[in-house]
Amino acid sequence: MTTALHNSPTVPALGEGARAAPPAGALAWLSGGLTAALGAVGVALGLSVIFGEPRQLRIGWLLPLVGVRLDLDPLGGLFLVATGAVSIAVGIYAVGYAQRERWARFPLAILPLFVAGMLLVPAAGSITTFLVSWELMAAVSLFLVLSEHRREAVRSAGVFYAIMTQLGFASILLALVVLSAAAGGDAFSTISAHVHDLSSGTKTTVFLLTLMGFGSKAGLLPLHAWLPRAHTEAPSPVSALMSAAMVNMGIYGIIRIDLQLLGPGPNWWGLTLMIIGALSAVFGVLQASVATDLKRLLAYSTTENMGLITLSLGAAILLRSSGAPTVAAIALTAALLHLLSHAAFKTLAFLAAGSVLAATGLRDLDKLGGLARRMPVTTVMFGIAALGASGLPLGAGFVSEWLMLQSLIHSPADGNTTLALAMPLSVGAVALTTGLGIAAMVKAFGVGFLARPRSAAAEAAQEAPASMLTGMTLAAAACAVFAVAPALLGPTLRQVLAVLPTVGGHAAGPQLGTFLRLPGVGGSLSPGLLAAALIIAVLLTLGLSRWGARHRPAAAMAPLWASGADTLSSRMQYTATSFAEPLQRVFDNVLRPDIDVEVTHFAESQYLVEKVTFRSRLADPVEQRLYTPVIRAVNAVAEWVRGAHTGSVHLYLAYGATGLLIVLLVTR
Amino acid sequence: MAAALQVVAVLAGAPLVMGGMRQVRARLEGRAGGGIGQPYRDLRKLLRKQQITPQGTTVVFALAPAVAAGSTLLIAAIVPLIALGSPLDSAADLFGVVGLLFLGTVALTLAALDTGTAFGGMGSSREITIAALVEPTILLAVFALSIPAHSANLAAIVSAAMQNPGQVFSPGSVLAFVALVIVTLAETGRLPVDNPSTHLEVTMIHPAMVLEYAGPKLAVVEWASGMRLTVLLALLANLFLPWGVAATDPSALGVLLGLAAITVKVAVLASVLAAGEVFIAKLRLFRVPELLAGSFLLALLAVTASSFLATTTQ
Amino acid sequence: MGILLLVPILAPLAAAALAAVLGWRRLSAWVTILAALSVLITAAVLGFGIESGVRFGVGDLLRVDSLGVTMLLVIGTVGTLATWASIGYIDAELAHRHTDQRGAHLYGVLLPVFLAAMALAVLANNIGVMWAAIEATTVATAFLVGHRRTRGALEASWKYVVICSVGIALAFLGTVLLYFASLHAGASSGQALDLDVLLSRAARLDPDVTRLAAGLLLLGYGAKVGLVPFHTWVADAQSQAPAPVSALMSGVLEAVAFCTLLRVKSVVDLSLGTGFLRTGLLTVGLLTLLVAASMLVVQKDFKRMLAYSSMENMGLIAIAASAGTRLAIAAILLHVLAHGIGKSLVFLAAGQLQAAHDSTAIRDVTGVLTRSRLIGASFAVGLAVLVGLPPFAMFASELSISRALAGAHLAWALGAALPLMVIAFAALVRHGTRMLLGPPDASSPAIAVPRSIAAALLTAVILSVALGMTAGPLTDLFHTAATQLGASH
Amino acid sequence: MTEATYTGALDLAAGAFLLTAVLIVWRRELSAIVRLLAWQGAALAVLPIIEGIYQREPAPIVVGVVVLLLRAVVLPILLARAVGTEDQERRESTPLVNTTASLLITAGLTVLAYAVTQPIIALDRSPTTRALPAVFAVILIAVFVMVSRRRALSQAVGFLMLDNSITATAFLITAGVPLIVELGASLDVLFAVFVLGLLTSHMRVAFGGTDLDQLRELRD
Repeated sequence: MTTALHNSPTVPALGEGARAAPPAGALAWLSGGLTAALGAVGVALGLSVIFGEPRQLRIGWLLPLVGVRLDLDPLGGLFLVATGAVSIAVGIYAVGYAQRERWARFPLAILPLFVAGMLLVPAAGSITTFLVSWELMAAVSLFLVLSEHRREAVRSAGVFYAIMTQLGFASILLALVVLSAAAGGDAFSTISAHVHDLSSGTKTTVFLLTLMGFGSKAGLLPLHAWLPRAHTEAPSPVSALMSAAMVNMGIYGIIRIDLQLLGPGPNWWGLTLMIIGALSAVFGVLQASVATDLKRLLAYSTTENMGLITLSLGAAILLRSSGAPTVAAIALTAALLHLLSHAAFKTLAFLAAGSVLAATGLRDLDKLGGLARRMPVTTVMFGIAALGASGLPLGAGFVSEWLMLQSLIHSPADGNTTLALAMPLSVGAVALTTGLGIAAMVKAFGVGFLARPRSAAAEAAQEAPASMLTGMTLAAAACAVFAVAPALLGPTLRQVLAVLPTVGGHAAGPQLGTFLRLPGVGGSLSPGLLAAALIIAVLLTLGLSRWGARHRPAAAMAPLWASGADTLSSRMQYTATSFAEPLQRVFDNVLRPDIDVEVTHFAESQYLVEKVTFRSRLADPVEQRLYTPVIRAVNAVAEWVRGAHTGSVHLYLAYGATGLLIVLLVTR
Repeated sequence: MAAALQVVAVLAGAPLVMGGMRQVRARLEGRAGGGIGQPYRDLRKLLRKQQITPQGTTVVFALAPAVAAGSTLLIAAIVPLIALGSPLDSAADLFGVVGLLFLGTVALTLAALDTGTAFGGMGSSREITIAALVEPTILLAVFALSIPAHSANLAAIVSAAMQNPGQVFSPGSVLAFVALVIVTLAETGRLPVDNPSTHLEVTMIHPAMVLEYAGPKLAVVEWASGMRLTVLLALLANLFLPWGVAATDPSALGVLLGLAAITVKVAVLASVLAAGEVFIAKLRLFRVPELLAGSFLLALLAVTASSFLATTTQ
Repeated sequence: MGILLLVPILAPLAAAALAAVLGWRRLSAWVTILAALSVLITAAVLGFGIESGVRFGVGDLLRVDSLGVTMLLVIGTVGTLATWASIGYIDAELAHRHTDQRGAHLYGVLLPVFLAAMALAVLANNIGVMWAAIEATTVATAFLVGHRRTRGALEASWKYVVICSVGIALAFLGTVLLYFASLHAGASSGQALDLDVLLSRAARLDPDVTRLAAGLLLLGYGAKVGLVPFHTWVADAQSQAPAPVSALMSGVLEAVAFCTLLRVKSVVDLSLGTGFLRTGLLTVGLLTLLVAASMLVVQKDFKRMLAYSSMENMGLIAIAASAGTRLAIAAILLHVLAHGIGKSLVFLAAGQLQAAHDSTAIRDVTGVLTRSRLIGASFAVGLAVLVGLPPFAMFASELSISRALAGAHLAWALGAALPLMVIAFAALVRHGTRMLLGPPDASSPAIAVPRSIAAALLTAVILSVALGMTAGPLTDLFHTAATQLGASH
Repeated sequence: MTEATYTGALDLAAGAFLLTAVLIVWRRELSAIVRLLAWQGAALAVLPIIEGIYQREPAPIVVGVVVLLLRAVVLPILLARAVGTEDQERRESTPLVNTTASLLITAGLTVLAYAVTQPIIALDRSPTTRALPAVFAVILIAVFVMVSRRRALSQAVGFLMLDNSITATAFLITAGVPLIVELGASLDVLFAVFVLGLLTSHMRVAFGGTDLDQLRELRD
């Protein structure tokens, strides 16, 4: 499959120029170490705020006219912890990755800065500080995305990312300055004190604008298109940071501004969030399930998961205003837990994809395969991540998706038509997302890591160095916690939930213990117990299958049946494209693939086929329908303005004369 | 205690269900059939064969049958087949059960991909497509079932149905039942979604996936798919017709009654299923989504009907 | 103390005289740098030597307030950078025979005259003198724009002189009308155009005449700022002028003209209320932004791109000025300073690119970052400054402008401006990426960087970063300037 | 000088001022235009001289004489030198707007000028301000000349007309701007015309003519 959106990089093309730079051993240690250390600081600070007193810091002289104001509360603390934890794993991983991929000095130097920017966002206590750290984070990430700028795909992804992120920033900027002007203050605390004075028009404006801006950062539809590009082309540790930590900031913004500061909004806010979330989730996972580029698949999976989280946030608003604060608390817990577990498994997935990329130079699943034997640890790591992403039991995403479903099915049935329609459809959307998510992850793991290598590069793959494996192991450990012992996060989430007015503070959230119990509604789950029981059951089955072993001849190896050919060639295998073909056909109307089949006949006869060329392009339909017209309109206006500047000095003076006439007429 | 019995019953009864269904089909098609006990003989034969590992496969291929079978066994331990109050009941609700079911599917799918053959890939690609499309229907049906009980925990659903038997015939319940039947067929690879007895590679789904298994591993695979069918049929029966299910901490008599009840229910359902299969042909693969879309609609209607009904009764 | 006010005007004039006598020599070039530096030092002394307040010099012909000090800072800073870089620039031009000794001589004389005229414009108390100084900058720069004497340079300087002069002439008409109104408000004929007199009598100015005058002044000085409808010279002149001159025109001259506009605004607002000029500034500001953003999108020439970026920024500060609050004015001043330094960076870097490729087409230039670390990094930093990325100061200023607009109930204007700014951002990033990144073409020429230019570039980078971190005592200066301009809170 | 003569003289001067402007619009011969410009300068210079005689003050008379020297002698000579020697350069090539339309537009602009100057006249009803509309009209006509004329020199003439008319406005409504401003302004105009003249001759070398339509290489 050729896609117009990416070129599969090959080994020599990667960092060709970076090779010219001196080996970056010491610098890699410094940069990775600093990144991890910053992450550790973030975790420590976050935890201290969650379980201790809020902290504040004001620096008036820093940043001209603006100043810096940091205010940490449990909500910010939670995001500090998430970002920090991701950074620790990525920092350690980056030490090995940077050396192996020979990173240039500049990206190494700004990697810690990126983490710092991300840690500042949730710590910001005023809209100006928030905006500064937001844009700092965006700018640094842009430069990181561009680190392999010698490749054309990276440059175009970088430009695309820059523009979309700036668009998002502009809309957040507008929303927040309007908010602060209307509330008469810059600090979040001031705003929240005066929020009752705001007109509903202002609130609506702020809500819509922030939704656009934060949604774009979180990769939600329809402003998601930067995500599959930037996350794909960035160096993998950066992809991990972006996909597991940076997109969370979009969610943070929605929670902080729209849920907390603007208070529980009207019903339609919740509904809007749910619709956008559901669309993003389904669209993202659909694209992921037909993607053949490993990192692109993971990037679309990010859109999917952010969609699920947004859906839950919307459900929380809707449930709260329908008089079910306990269920709203479940939805909110589900959102936060899913955010954290997504951070864990997506970090791991991108890091594993990074070690594949480093080992083979390939991201194209159609050329990978057979890594399980060559890179066993990486394969296991990716397996853990994929299990988490597919939301199956034993996976990191299971518990949060379970909570999500519980919140959706326990809406109060008091004749509320909105709820009666929204909730089942949401369950359907979540279910379809999970189902397709499983398909996407099975494809990524099964085609990418199992079976036989589909190219020489994959054949020659070697396991990643120790530091990369260490980073991945940390992330895997986090995944394990989410999978079997989410109870460890119970106290943290409870503290955070208490500061969110959407829940009302008094409604008890779900109890995360060995058994997850949902107060007020029936429902319980024990992921730990389930895991243990499953392991016992599998062992039991293995034991039972020993029955009759005494009578068996000695075990043997045998070649597979090659469908009549001499040996099984890797070209006979299903590829990622063929694997996803049934899904692509089922969702033909949504995906709109562009398929060309070209048959070349021999000159001698019409009936003898010399070769068949098959080309299938999968572009992003949202992009084609929405972005292209906008770009075309901008270009048309620009051309029109250009046409008005012919270079004729007479025309130019005529403009001036017109201006003069207008002034004369207006001022008299 | 009852849970252990459930596991044992499913373990032992699964081949019987398979054998019974094949026999019913054979008779209806005018064949003599291999007899109800044939699956047992097949399993014994397979378990004594040589263990052959295909070259180039990994531990995924080796472990997948055990995972598939193990997850089904676990389901058997959780769901109230004979009696309520399994010790694992609060460890997983219906969503958890669905998750376990998928875990088994995914394990086999990965194993099929692991072989690196064209058939393996084909089978797993189709299996996963269908699984993905089935998921919304299942979860919505779960939703519909959980509305009367205000819980998705199985014991709660079953006991709610026992206390309020009239609800079984409510429109929501009936719609949910039909939807669940369709997904059960899809999940267990029965007609019209898949043909369990086909040998034409191009049309197969599940058989194509397990094509490379032989000997003891094939035995486990076959056994697992039998158990899957059995558990799902039993679950289906008890969710909608919970009569005879023993209460928590049952007496020996209660357990026996429960066992008898579930045996009868599964036997009836399996026979009906087998009889039905005689009269329908397999759907083309790309017509399957239509069937599943239909079942999704049914499930959606079930939920909305239930929630509106719940409103009017209150 | 009053004599100090003469330094920024006389020091460059002295340097010009020396250059006139000596021709293009190292000595005169260094004296010119010292003259520019003296402007900077004077600004520092004036700004921090004594407590805030307006002071007069040479009778009441000259006047310095915090706005004047700020503008002197801008002139001094960018002037120092530009004169410093001029050494390397002119040497290279001579070496490549783009100019001759006579041309270099003329350059050496006119550059300090240009600086002196700008210094006079910000220090003049009489708005008539201010006008004369602004028009003097046109005359002084006409030959600087046409310095290479190619067809393009000639065309650009003709358009520059004609369009600007017409615009400025309208400003003169406005000045005359204001004088008329001021006389009828009871001012004596000798002082009727003095700023302090005008401010004190503003409330008694005839509103009809003042309105006409204000419209003409906005139009006229707008020409020099590069605002619609007299914006058409900007791209031509700034793309044809020598790099240091472009930096001065874009980074300083436009700002100086805007500063006169601010002074006029403080008088007019007292007389007519804020509504009139607010409407005017918003209209021309938004139109300018529209034109600049559009032209950036279709741009094929990197020097013209930088010129349109100046227009974009001027449009933005015009919109900001319409808010007129203390925060807005302070933000404008910060913006102007940061823009001046950033523009020096990009124009000086662009000058070297032009010298290396003998072309200013974007498509001719690729992989600069790999070919010359200094030029590439300077251009990149400059672009980052200009598009308002943190940690550079224009981020803070644009943020403050946004807050000021929202605070002045002009959120709709901000809402209209932001998409245009995003479009401009998109275009700049796209073109910048095209030039800076990617692998270098094998046939690309080497980029030479003379030492003086390298030094100027490094200084500008350091200044940009430092200013982005903190404005230090400048913050107070900006706020005082805003208060002195009568800005509300 | 009586009030009536004063008013009449002012009106006459202003009328002559406007007339020269209209004639400049009419004529195409470059040398004729320059000559007319000199006459206009003279009409301009008369304004302060009349004022000075009426008020019996020497200062305006001095100013008037200086203005006469500058605007009626020095600047036209500068321009005339720039007209050059070549024959084909002596005539304005077809203007962008034909003569009839130009004259109609001129008439329209004059009417507009009357309308626009009403607030100024309202503030100070004196013989001088009453003459203002005629002078103000020249401002608009000058801009129109610059917009519609193709030759570099015609544009320079237009610029000078603009400047003349603004100076005339200043004389009429405020009896001239403060000396230092006048000095600065005159110096600027002098230099500007010098620059334009020099550029014209450079242009003739570089482009082989002074047709401004050739200046269209710089665009996007």
